[in-house]
Amino acid sequence: MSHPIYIVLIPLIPLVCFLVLGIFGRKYFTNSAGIFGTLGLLTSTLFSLSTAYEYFFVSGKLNGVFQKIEVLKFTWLEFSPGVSIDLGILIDPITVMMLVVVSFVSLMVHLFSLGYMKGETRFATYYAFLGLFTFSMLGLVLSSNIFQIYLFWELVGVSSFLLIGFYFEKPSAVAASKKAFIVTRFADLGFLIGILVLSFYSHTLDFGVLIERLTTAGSPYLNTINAASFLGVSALTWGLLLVFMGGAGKSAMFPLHIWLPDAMEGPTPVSALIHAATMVVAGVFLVARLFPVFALSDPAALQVVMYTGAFSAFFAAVIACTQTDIKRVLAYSTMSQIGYMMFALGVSKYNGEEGLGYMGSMFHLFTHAFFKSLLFLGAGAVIHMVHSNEMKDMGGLRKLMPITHISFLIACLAIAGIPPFSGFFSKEEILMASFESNKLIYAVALLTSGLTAFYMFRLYYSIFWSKPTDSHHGHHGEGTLTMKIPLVLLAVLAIVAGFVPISSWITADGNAIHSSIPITFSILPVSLAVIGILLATRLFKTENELPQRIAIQMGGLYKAASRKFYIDEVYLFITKKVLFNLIGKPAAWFDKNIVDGFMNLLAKLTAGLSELIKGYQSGKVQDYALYFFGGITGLIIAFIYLWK
Amino acid sequence: MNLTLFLLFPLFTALAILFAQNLKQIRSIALAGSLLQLGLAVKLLLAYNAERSAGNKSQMLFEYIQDWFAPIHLQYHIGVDGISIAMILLTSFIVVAGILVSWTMETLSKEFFFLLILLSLGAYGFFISLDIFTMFFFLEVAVIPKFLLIGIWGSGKKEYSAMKLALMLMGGSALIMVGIFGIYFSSHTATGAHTFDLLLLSKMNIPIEIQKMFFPFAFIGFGIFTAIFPFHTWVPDGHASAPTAASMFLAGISMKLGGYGCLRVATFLMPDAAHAYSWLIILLATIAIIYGAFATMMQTDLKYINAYSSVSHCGFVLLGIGMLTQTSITGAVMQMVSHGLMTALFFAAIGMIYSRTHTRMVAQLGGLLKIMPFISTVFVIAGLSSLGLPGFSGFVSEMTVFMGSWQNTDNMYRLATILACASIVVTAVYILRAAGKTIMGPITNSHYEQLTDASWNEKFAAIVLISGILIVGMAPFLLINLIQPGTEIIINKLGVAINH
Amino acid sequence: MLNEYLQVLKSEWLLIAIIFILLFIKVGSKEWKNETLLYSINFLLLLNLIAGYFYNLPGSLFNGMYFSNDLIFLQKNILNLGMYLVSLIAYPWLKEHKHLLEFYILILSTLLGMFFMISSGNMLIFYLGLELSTIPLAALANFDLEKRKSSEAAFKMIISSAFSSALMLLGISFLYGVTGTLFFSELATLIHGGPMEIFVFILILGGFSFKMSVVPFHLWTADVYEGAPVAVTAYLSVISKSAILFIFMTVMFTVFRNLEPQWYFMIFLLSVLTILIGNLFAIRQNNMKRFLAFSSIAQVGFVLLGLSGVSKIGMTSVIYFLLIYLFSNLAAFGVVALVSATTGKENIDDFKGFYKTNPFLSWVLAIALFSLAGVPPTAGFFGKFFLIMSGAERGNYVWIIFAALNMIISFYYYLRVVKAIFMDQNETPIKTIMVPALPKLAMAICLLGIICTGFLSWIYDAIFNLCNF
Amino acid sequence: MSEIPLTHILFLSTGLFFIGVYGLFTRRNMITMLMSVELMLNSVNINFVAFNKYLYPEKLDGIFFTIFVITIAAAEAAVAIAIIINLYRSHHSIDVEDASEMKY
Amino acid sequence: MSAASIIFYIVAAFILGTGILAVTTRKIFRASIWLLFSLIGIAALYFWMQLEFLAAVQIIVYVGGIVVLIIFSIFLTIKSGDEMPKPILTRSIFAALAVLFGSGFLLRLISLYTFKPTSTTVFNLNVNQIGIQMLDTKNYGYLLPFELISMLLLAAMIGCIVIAMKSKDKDATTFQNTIQ
Repeated sequence: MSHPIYIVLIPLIPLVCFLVLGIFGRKYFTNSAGIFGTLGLLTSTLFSLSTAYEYFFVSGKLNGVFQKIEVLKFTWLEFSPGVSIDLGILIDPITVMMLVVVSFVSLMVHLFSLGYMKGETRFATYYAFLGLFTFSMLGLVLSSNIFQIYLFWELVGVSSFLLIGFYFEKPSAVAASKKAFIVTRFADLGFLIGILVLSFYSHTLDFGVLIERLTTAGSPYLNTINAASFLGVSALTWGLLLVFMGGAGKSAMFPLHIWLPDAMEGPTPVSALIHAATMVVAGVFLVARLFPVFALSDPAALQVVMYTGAFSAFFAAVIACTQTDIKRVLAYSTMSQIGYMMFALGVSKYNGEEGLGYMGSMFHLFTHAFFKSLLFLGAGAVIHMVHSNEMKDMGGLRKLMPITHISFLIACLAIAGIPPFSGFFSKEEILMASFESNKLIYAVALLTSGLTAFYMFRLYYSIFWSKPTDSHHGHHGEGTLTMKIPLVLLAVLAIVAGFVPISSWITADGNAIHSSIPITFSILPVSLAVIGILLATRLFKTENELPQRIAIQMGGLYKAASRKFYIDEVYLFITKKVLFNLIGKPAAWFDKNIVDGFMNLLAKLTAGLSELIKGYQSGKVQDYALYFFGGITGLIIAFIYLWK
Repeated sequence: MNLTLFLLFPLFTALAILFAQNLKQIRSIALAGSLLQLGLAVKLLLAYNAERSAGNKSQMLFEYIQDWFAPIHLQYHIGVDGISIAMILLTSFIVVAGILVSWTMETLSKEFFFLLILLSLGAYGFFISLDIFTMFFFLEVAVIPKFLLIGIWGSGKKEYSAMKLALMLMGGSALIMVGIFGIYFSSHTATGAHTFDLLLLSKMNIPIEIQKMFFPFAFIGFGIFTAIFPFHTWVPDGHASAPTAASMFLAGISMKLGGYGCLRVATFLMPDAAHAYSWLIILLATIAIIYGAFATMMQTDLKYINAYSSVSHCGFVLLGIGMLTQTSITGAVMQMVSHGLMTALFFAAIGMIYSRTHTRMVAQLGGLLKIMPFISTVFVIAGLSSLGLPGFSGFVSEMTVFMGSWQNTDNMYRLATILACASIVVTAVYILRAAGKTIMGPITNSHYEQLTDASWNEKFAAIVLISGILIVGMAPFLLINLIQPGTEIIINKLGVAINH
Repeated sequence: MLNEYLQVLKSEWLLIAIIFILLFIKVGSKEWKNETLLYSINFLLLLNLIAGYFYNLPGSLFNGMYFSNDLIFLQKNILNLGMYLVSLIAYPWLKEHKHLLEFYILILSTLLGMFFMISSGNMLIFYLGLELSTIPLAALANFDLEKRKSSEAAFKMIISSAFSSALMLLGISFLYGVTGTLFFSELATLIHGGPMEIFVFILILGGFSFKMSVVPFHLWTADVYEGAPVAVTAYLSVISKSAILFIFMTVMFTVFRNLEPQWYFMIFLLSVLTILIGNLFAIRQNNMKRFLAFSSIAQVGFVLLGLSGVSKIGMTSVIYFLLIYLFSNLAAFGVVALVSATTGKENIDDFKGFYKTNPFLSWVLAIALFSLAGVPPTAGFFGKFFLIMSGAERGNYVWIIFAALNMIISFYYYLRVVKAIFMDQNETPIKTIMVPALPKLAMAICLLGIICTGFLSWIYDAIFNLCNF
Repeated sequence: MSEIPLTHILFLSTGLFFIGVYGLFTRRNMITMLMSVELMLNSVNINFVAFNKYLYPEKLDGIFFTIFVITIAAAEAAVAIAIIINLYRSHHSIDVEDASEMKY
Repeated sequence: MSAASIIFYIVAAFILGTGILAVTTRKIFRASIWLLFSLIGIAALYFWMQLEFLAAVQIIVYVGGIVVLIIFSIFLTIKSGDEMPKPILTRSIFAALAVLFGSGFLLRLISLYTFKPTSTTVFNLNVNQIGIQMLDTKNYGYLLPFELISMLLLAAMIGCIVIAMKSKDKDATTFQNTIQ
């Protein structure tokens, strides 16, 4: 790359937006903040696209293999010789792809928010936070150093905290933002310790060096890290699993997913940005970043990734079928789709054609970003209109908001995996990879894909059909032009993204994958999806009693699913009952009564002793003389009779 | 660069305050003095960097030795290395901010500012001293101002807190004194005389039995100043009762004296014992970290929250020192700087809130972000820094401590490190709990709506501290480069201790 | 020849001269106004103080019964300074007193007794000096003639001191019986560690301990301090105590040199007890004078610690500490005396809210107390640090740790007073007091001493060079 | 006279001394306490004289000491009695138990 | 046993006996008389030791001065014939214990110690010599203590005057009432 400077600018422009809007926004950019931010991000996006062009078409390849290129690197914080946080920029296929995705989706969200957030008192602040988030996310994907990624990881966490809690006067929003931050922080703890473990044995924090040292068979670093074990598991596995824990937290993998549904309290465009396309895939990105280590040196850890991903995918899909808040449905669907990406990585291998899962995962990440943010933005448009998140307040909106309706439908088809929409292609790759690697996972994936089609169309019908068209009160219209443009753009991408030749660009080892999927393989998943859609059509296209009846028949299972399988309650139990009541309260009590009490006791003892002996100063001079004589006697006894 | 200026400036400022007529003059003098001091500190930094880049490799720079009490070989010996300069800078930042937040101190303003300046004098003196007697002297100079500041201008059960603080710190000094004697009488210079001189002492090897006997005194003694478990109980009460500026000074400067002493006196001079007792230090530090964090979680008063979190955060300092690796010790020093700045900022924010709402109870506050956005932002920044957000100072220092601690390969030490890491989650819980309730959420009290946002002086104070936090957080290499040579010497001494 | 008697005995001659001047004034028929008298007497004392620095001739007289060297001149100068300061702070009380001249005659004769005592080279002179410095003091303790407490204090003092000096005399008599001499220089070589010698030593130590208020020989102290007029209390607690400590050092380091192993341990025991009991009683006092009494008891425990170093450093530190202690304690007593003389209030509770009405006096009192507590930047810190340091030289760290921990207790009670002054609320605080010129001068000198003595290391160096250990 | 050993005289003085001590401890009348003190001082005097005469006859240290002690005893008694009389004026009692206002 | 010895023991018994009576009798006036006898006994002891000068001083100062002073003060403060209050029991017990221990210890100590005369010079007390030595500055003269004691007497006198002097106000009447 000949011009690193403009790659640096990609994250820096949003940062500048954040600083300018954050410091001066309330005064000087009350209304123009949106334009300012959007323009800034537009620049960023253009730079990203040009970077992508440059990388994929001009200079990224060396001998037919896409290279990892370190564009920039300077030592920011040196812990010990060789081990330092270097701020750098690492360009490789996934980075470039993420750059495009993040900046583009962010641009869409900026644009959409111009209409959606209009009239907010903290309009400028909102854009400032968006800028901060975009900056952090871009920084994250550009990181060349594992600690650098952690650094941006935390920044992403806090900016998502700020955005989720944007409606800070709503206690539920505050609670949700806290929850999101704390749960992901807990996961980050794992990440941090993972970094400590990995860096300790590899003596570096630099991705390139780290991967090289831990994948070269027979390297001393690899030997020591494999030799060191704790509880019978090698240090490498521990390290990778802990790093994965961090990824799982951000990507809402079971059981660290609980923050994601609640996070829907934030403004809907924010959900589109954070919870569809960018932050939640950070975990996938992280695993992908370290994929060589997982794949080449530690298949056991990769297995864990695989099972976690598959379970989360299925689990979330089941819950999604029962939720009534449209954003929560989307949230669970996101979780499910990310589970897809995760297990796709898990089933993958490193070299050549065997790296299909990796490629599929990245492909799905790419396509998912567009259709899921489209879904969120569509949902945002709907919410903007009806001022409610609940399905029961919606229905029959297709006439009132045609553009939204059409784009939403496209997105639903894409996510359901109906050809030729983008989701179909990426999902096919994943299914293929899992079919080749693990039949159980394949079965789960198929089932999930059917469920996905079902709940997405349940959602679709509940919003746009179900009730008669005229049952609606306010007629706000569909919103401003700035809200429509992103929908249209994203809908187009949701259709065409599947045709991007990801397989030749983004692979585990940099070599293009040329295998194609036979048509016959696609029949099963597509038909399952169609069945799901049909079922949804039967149940939800018009208002009827059937869903209710089925729900009652399902009994406990339905209830459990609609209550998200009580995971929240378990967490609540652990935090409230165990951490607060069993540790926090006793600690505070102990501090107040035992530790402090001991200090006070010392004081009291001294005072008590003083009170006790006051009688010796009896005020009677003859007593004084007696004590005097007693003193002499004591000395005599001690030094004449007892001495030596 | 004449380091004695660091004593003379505050001294003359304090004297000038005595002759001032009214609040306006007093605070102007105080501010001018503290700004001069800040300038001097910056100048010192530049001069230091210039010397170092000119190739001056000596352990301490700008040394000055003057015989003081000749019969007992006591000298007025001053000099600085990077660690001291970091501390001096920290002090000068906080002094400026502290004076600014006390801008409207109406009651007994002359005494108030006088004591503040006196307190800072003690801190400066402590940091430039290269003689353990003068260090001890300046350490104690700061005790009385604290007592009076809390007792006279404090709130709540101020007398109790002031007394508790003074007595516990005095207890710490008493232990330190014993430790100092132990060091002094086991020292033998070339002429056979005893010495208090830090540099001379560092070149001797104190017999290991003596080290083992006196290290606990010195370390626990200084540890009390930096809230070592279980001698931390002065921290919550003292901080909570103190007026804002005093809280800032206490947490920001005074607790650092302890950490600095633990490092410079106890660990540096008695490396063998430091190795022998490192398990104990780590045990206590880990307890302080975890237990402090959990205790914080249960607090309902903002100042108590910050005070307990200080216990937890200062645990990192002790942990870093106890781990005895260069990275961890560097991290400990960074954590001192970082904690000083952010806790001062936190107290400043709490003070600003308290002065408006007249309550510090979390339950009674709410939605302040809407009413006083600036103060709330400051509060959030302090909170985020406290929970170790990248970009703020807390992150770099904590990470350095963790990285350094992890280098210690003992399994139990690793466990301690993991527990310490785990505390950052708990930190997030209590910080967000506090911020979520007070800054965010609905406005709990309708008359809050009339309250005003920060005044210029408060803004200035906050900006001074925030800029400090950001400089450290954004460009940690500046700080690291500053303190690395200092920690290297300490670690070399510790390394020698292992070998012989 | 005559010159020698004049110069060596210079300090004593000066005192005797002043005493006789006062006597003549008393006997003379002219009625003087109290204030005039006070100003002139203080002027005389100032002259006496200044004269103490000139024409000092070290020497030994009367076959060694009396000797003086530069260190002793220094000690006398310290006592003179103390006397001057006491005289200054006694001003508000004496202004109204009928027996002002007698007061000065008596107090100066006790000072004379102390001068002889610290210059003594012979047990007889020592004993006479001791009595001369005690008996008139008992009379002085009764100088608040109308107050019950005053006469009670005087009675307790005279009876206790009679008892103590009887025991001490018993010791001296056996000392004489064992050695056949009363001269210190000869005694030093004749005493060995037999039981009789130790017995004698214990009795003499008891006598000293009584005067120094070492536990368990201290019990008279608090009552006498409380009952006696403040000026007398100040005198007792500072000058009388310093003088006895000066001679105690001489006796310990010279006469009983050979019993060092025993007396070191005795001093250890007594010091531990003294510090502890003094502190424990001090924390529960409410009367200012009584409180200062116990605090001064505890201080003596620290002095014993310093003295136990048995080194030049130790001796220097003790004298240095006593100088600082003189400033600190007299500053505190100055305020208490003024308040007591103008309002009659002596309780700590009365001092609540004192700062609101009397900021200057409050600061003087607070700084004095800080110095007594040993907190920098006051000189008390240096004094105490060096004392403990010279004790630490022996490596008896049990003692050092004990002393260090007790400093915390002592810190508590000093701060308790500071708290009352600065922090506690009071609806009827002591009214604003006009500080007369003389006490103000005393306080200024004391403050200067408290603040500067610590930093001016040449004072320490000078004492060190004078110490002929 | 020489048949009486020194120790017997010392026994006498010891006995007298402790009689005085006992009196001082138990007598409640201040004047009688003072009398006990006189007994103690006299016993010391006997010691001095005896030592001087028996052991160190070449100098007169003991005799002189005795003379001075007698004088001091007189002075002390005088001051003590003055104090007691003054105390009697305010307390209207010379019982030592009554003079215990200041304590603790 | 020679007559001298017998006399010594008689005198000793007299001194101790009257001493014990002086500190135990409950009639204060009698106590002072017993004290007087005891002091006279001591003077007799001095006579027995051939120290006539000292015996004379003893009688003059003690009998003539101190005891008279004491008796005067008894008259001033006590209605004669009154019995003194009994000693407090616990204190008597402790006093007895203290005295028993003290005397026992000291007696044992004395009997174990061998006092060795340093010279065989015959002791010779010459009043003339006392006078010379008392005012001599050299040859172990006692001028200095002499001066010292004179200062002490002066001070004691002044002290006594100030303290015991009748104040002119209301105290005087009550004081006189008590005497009568």
